[in-house]
Amino acid sequence: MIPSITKCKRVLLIVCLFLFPLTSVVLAQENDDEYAALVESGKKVYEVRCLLCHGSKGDGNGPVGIIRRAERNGRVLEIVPRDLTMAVFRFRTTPTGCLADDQDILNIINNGVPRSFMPAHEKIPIQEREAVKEYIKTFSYRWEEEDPCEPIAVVKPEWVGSSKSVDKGKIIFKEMKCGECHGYEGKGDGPKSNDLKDDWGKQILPFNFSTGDLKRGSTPENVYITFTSGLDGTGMPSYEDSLNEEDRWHLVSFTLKLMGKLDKK
Amino acid sequence: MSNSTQTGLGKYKENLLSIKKSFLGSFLRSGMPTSDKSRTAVVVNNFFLHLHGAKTHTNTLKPSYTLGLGLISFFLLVIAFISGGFLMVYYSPSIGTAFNAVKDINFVVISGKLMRNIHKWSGEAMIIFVLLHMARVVYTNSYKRGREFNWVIGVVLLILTFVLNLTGYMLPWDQLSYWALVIVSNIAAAPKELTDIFGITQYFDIGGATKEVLLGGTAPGQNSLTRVYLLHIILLPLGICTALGVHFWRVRKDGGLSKPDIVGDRETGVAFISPPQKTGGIFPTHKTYGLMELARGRTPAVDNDVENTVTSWPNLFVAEIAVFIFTLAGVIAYSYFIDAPLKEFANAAIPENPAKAPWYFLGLQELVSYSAFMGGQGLPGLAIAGLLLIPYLDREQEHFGIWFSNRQGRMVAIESFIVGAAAVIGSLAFVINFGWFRNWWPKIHQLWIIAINPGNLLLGFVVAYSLFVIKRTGSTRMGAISLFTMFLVCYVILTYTGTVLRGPNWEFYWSASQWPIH
Amino acid sequence: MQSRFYLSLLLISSLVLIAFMGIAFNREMNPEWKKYQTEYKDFLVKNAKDASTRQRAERIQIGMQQIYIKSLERSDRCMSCHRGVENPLMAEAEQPHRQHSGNYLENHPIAKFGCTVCHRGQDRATNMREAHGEEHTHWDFPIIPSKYIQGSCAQCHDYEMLRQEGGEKVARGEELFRQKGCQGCHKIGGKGGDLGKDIAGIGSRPFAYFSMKHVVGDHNLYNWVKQHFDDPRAIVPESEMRVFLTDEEAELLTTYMMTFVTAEMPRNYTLIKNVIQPKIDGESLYKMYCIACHSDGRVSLYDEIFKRTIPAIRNPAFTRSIDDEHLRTIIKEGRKGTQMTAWKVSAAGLTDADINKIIMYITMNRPEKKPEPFGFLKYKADVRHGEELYNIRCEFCHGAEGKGGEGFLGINLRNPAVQKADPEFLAITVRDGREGTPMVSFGMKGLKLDNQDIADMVAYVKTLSQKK
Amino acid sequence: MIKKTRNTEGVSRRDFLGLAAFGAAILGSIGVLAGSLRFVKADVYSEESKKFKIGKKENFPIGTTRKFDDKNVFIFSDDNGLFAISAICTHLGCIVSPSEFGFQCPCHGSRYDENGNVIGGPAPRPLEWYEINQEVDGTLFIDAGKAVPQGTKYLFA
Repeated sequence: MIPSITKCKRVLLIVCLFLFPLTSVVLAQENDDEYAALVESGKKVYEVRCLLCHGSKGDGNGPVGIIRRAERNGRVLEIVPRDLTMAVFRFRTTPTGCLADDQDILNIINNGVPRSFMPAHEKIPIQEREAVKEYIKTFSYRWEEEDPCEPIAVVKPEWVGSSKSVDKGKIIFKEMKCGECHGYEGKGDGPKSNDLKDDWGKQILPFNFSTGDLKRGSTPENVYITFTSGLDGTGMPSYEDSLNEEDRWHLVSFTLKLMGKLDKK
Repeated sequence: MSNSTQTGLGKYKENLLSIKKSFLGSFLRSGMPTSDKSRTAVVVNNFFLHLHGAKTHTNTLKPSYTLGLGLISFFLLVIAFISGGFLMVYYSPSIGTAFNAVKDINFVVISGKLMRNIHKWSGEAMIIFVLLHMARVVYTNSYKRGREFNWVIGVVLLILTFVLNLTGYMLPWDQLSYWALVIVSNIAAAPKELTDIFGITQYFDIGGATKEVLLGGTAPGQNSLTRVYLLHIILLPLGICTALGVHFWRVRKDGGLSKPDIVGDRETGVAFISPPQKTGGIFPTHKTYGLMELARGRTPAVDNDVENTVTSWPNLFVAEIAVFIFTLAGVIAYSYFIDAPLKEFANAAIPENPAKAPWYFLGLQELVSYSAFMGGQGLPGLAIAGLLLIPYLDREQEHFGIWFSNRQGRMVAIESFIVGAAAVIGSLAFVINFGWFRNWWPKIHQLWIIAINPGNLLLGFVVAYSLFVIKRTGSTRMGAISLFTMFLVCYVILTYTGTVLRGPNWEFYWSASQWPIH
Repeated sequence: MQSRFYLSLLLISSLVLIAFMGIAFNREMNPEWKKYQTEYKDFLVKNAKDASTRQRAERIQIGMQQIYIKSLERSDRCMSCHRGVENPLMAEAEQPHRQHSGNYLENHPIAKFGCTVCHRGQDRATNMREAHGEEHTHWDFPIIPSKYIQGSCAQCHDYEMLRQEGGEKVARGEELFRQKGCQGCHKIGGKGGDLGKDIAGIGSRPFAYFSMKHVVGDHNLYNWVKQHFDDPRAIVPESEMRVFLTDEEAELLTTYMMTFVTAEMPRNYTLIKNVIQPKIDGESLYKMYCIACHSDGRVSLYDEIFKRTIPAIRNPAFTRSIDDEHLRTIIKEGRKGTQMTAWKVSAAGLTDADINKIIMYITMNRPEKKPEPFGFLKYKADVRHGEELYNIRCEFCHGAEGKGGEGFLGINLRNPAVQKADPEFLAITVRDGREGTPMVSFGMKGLKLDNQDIADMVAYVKTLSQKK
Repeated sequence: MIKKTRNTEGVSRRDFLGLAAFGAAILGSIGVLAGSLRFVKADVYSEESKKFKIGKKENFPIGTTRKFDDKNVFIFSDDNGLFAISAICTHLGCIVSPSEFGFQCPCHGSRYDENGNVIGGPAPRPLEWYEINQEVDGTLFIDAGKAVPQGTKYLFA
C-alpha cells in the first residue's frame, strides 16, 4: 500500500495540483467563508512558525533544511522535516494506511516530537493551532478524497505490566524478530539497524528503548497504538493482523519493561 | 680403678671410650627415667622441662577438660616463630624489594609458598585458639584463686597476638598491606575526632602524633615499613615471649592448671603409661612438687589430694608432643590447600574496594563505620577493660574448675548466647535497613554519634544484661559467664558480617557472589 | 585412658603430617615448568638429525631458567616453560615450545631484553596462569595480546622508524590519535582539553584504576581500552566521549594507548633514528584539537551527548562575519557554559603560534566579500517589539529564555560571547543567517523581515542576560 | 601395679602404639625439618646468569687477551683455539690480575702461571677454565657455571 503511494507520487502530485483549484471551488461552494478565513489565518501562522522547516509548500524543504544530529555512538543522523504533502503521518490513532484524525495532528502540534526538534506549541492560542491544522490539510489531496478512519479502540487490560505478561511479551519480542532492528536487548542496535530508510529514502534509526521516551509518549496506551497502527512511512509495520490484541498487550508490557517504566513503581 | 696408677694418656683414653655414657649422663643426670625418682629428676633437671611440675594432676591430662587449647596456641606461636625465621632468609623490608621477595618466596623457593602459608595461617589460627583458650578459662571458672593476674597477662597476650598478626599483614607491601596500614594508622589517629570537638587539636594532637610515630611520616612509605618490620620482628616477639614466660611461670606458681576441688574416683589413674605410685619415690605424700612452697601467697594445691597425680614424664610430655604434632599437621594440611593472599603491588592512588582490614579486625571495622574513635579505640578499649575486670568483679570461690560451674551456668550461657546473638543481629539489621544518625540528619554534630552509636548501645546492652543476670541469679559468676558469652558472640557475628556480608563501599550483600563485578 | 588417647592422637597426627609432607614434596618437585622442559628435551632428542645434535640435546639440564636484568629490574622466568624460544628447530612447534616469530630477537637479544619488557606479564611467576597474569591472579599487567604488542616498541623507538620497520600498527595508531582529535578532550604532556581524563600513563595504570563492571571477556587493561573505544558508554555509562571508530581503528588506537607508560627505558636501550617531528600545520592542529567536536566544521550538529548544537566554525557564513581577533579570544578563553574550553598556554598548552595556525586554517575559505554592513546604530530599536518577534520567530530554536540547550537547535544566547558581541555582528547574523546551520536568514533574502524588526530583535536578545 | 599385671595384653598393645606413634612422629618431624632446610636454597636468585655471550669468533683473532670485567673472566686466543680462564682466585675468591708470570692475586699473594697453575702462595687449586660454546647463529658464549679440564681450547669453524 505504501509503496504504491511512493510509486505514484509524482503522478499524484500532478493530479493534485490540477485538482487543487477545483477542490477549493468545491470547498467554497460547500462551506461558508468562515472556513476560508480559517485556512487563511492558518496560512499566516504557518508562514511564521512552520515554514522555516516544513517549507512554503509543506514539502519539508524549508530554509532550515536538513538538521544534523550526532548520535551517542558518533554517527551523524540527518533529520528531514516532515513532508506534509503526502499526508502520511506516523503518530496516528487510526489503522495503518489511514489518514490521521484531527486530534492526532493537534497532538503533534501541541506536544511536539521529542528528539526531532519539532517544538511543542501548547502556548500559542488554540484557534491558531486549529487554523494551522486546517491549513496543513490543504497540502494533500488525500484529505479531500479519503474519509478519516475510526480511531483504534484502546482498552487496557489490568494485567499489563505484570511479570507474567512481561515474560510472554519477551517471547513474542523474540518470535516477531523485533530484535533485528531494535536490538536483542532493545538498545536499537540490531543487525539491520544501520541500513533502515524511511519512505522518503532518508536514513532512520530504530527506537532505542533504553533512552528517553517514545516520540508519541510512553504510556501503555501509546505503545499499544504504535503496535496496532504501525508507524506509516517507516519500517515499523502494523501488527494488527499478525498479533492478536492480547499478544500486543503482552508486547506492551515487555517494551515498558525495556524502557524501565515498570521499575519505578 | 685408682687414679694414681693411671697415666695421663690412660685417663684420656678412658674418658674417650666412655664419652657416650658420660655425655648422656651429663644431661640425664639421674640416669634413664625408669623410676619415679628419675622421672622426676628428668623434669626438674631439664631447662626446657622444668617449667612443668614433676607430677601432673590427672585432671590436667583429661582432654575434655582443657581441650589442649592453651598448648595449641603456644605451639602455633612456636610454628609461627620458626617459619617466620625461615621467611626472613629472603625477605627484606624495603618497599622496592619486599613485594618481589614475597613473589620469589612464592615462585622460586622450594616449599616457599608452603612456608609462607604456614606462617600466615599459624599466626591467624593463634587468634582463634587464644580466644578459645580464654573461653575455656572463663567457662571452667579458672581465673580465680590466685590466677587473677595471670588472666590479665592472658589478655595482654591476646592483644599482642592481634598486633603481631596485623604487623605481619603489612610486610608484603601489596594492596592489602598498604590499605590496612592506612586504615590502622587512621584508627591510631582517631582521638583527633575527640580533640577536634573540644577544639584542642592544635595544642594537643595525640591522635596525629600517634599516627606520625607509627608511620614515620604522614603517609605510609619506607619508614612505615621499617617500623612495622621492627615491631613484627623484634619488639612484639620479645614482648610476647616475655609475657608468655610470665604466663607459664604463673601457671606453675598458682598450682598448675585449675582443677575441681573434688575429683571423682573414676578420674583416677586408669591406664597411664606410668601409673601413679602411691608410695615410694623420693617425695613423701601430701606434698606438691613445685617451688611454690617457698613462695608467698595461695597455693591451693597444698591441702589437696595428691593421689590423683602421675609423673609428668612421660605422661604429660606424650600429651604435649601429641598436641604439637597435631597442631603442626593441622597447620600444614590447611596451608597445603589454602594459599595466603597476595594482591597487586601497593598503590597509593587506588584503594581496594572494599578496603577491608584483615578479617580479625573486621568486627571493629563494622563499628568504625560510625565513629573511628569509638569503633577503633573506645569500644575495643572498653571491651578489653571489661575482659580484664572479669576476675576482679567475680570473686565467688565455688565451683572452681568445673565447666559452666553448674546447670544454671549452662543455662545462662545458652541464654546469653541467644540474647547476645539476637541483640547484635538486631542492631545490625536495624542499621543496615535504616542507617544511623548521619543518614537521617546529615549535619548532626559528631559528638552525638560518638556518644550514641550502635556499638555503644550494644556494649551498654551487654553490660546491662549481665548485670540483670547477676541480679536475677544472685551470683556474680553467672554475670561473668553471661558477659563473656555475649562478648564472644558479638565478636564472632560482627566479624562474620564484616568479612562475608560487606561488599564494595561497605554495602550489605548476602554473599560475595552478589557483589557488583568490579 | 589418657595415654591411649594421646598416643593415638600422636600416631594419627604424625601420619597426616607425613602424608602432607609427601604430597607437598611431590608438588614442589613437579612444577609446571618441569613438565614443559622435559617435553622440550624429549622432542629435541627424538628429532635430532645427527649425533652431535642429539648429544647436545641430551646434555640439556632441566632447571629453572631466569634472565635477570638489573637495569630493567626484571627477573624474567618465562624461559622456564618457553625454552625453545631461541631455537630455530622449534619454529613449527606448539606453544610453549615454539621459537619466537619474526626476526625480532636478532636485534633484541633475550639476554639483554628479556621477555616482559615487550610482552608484559608477571616476570617472576613460574606457572602459566600467574605468569600470563590471567584474571584473578592479582597482576596488574597481564600478557599483552599480540594485536596490541607493537605498543611496546614505542618505549625505545621513534614512530618514523617504526612505520618503516615492523611497527606499522603503533605508527598508524599515533597518526590516528592526531587525526581523531583525541587531544581536544584529553591532555597529554600538558597539551589538550579538559573534558576527558588525562591519559598520560594509561598503559601502565593498575588494574584497579578501571571500572571493569561492563567489560566483556577477561577483565584486563587491554579489553577495557579496546571496548571503551568501541562504545565508551558501554564501559563507562556516564562517559561523554565522542568516538566513531571502525574495529580496526579501535585496535590501532588501543595499541597506541599502550605506549603511554610511566616508566622510562634506560638510555642504552632506546634507539631514536629519526627525530623528524610530524608536520604540524593548521590542518593537523585542527585535527588534533578541534575535530572531535566540530567535525569538519562545515555544518553544525546537534549533539546527543552534549545535548546542544555544536557550531560550524569553518562555514564561510561564520568566518565571513567574525574577525580573527574575536576568534582568537574565543579560542584562548573558551566559552563559558559550553564544552568549549580555554586553549591558551596556561590552560591547555596551545601557544599563540599554534592558535594562529588554527585560525588560519579555520578562516581558509573566508569569502573575500565582507557582508554588507547592517548599520545597527542607525535604527532606534524597540525592545518590546523585539520581544514579541522573538517569541514567534526565535523561541522554538533558542528557547523562551534564550538558553538553548537540550532539545533546542539554537545556541545559548545568554552566553557572554553573544551578549558581549557587537550588535552589528548579531544583526548581520540574523539578517543573513548562517549557511550550513539551522540559523536561517531572516532578512530580505529569507523570511523577509525588515531591518527595523531585526534591530528590535537584536536589541531584545541583548537584554536577555539581565532577565532571570 | 595390680592393674598393670591384670592387663598385660593391653600394655603390649600400648607399647606398640607408643612405638608406632613416636616412630611416625620422628619421621614426620624429619620430613618437616628437611623441607624447611631445603627452603634456604632457592631455584634461582636475583643475579645475572652465569652464561653470557661474547660475540662472534672474528672478535678474537689469535693473540687476543681480554678480560670481561663484570664477569671476571679472561679470554685468550692462540693457535689451538679460544679458552676462558676464571679471574677468581681459588684461595678465598679475590680477583687476580695479569702479571709477567701469569696471574697474581692481591689478597694473600697467590701466584698462577699463564695456564692458571699455582706457582706460589696459598691457593689450593689452579684457576678454573670455562666452557666456550657456539650458538646456532655462530655467536660464542661462555658458561661460567661449567668448569672444564685445564687446557681445553676451542676451535670454531
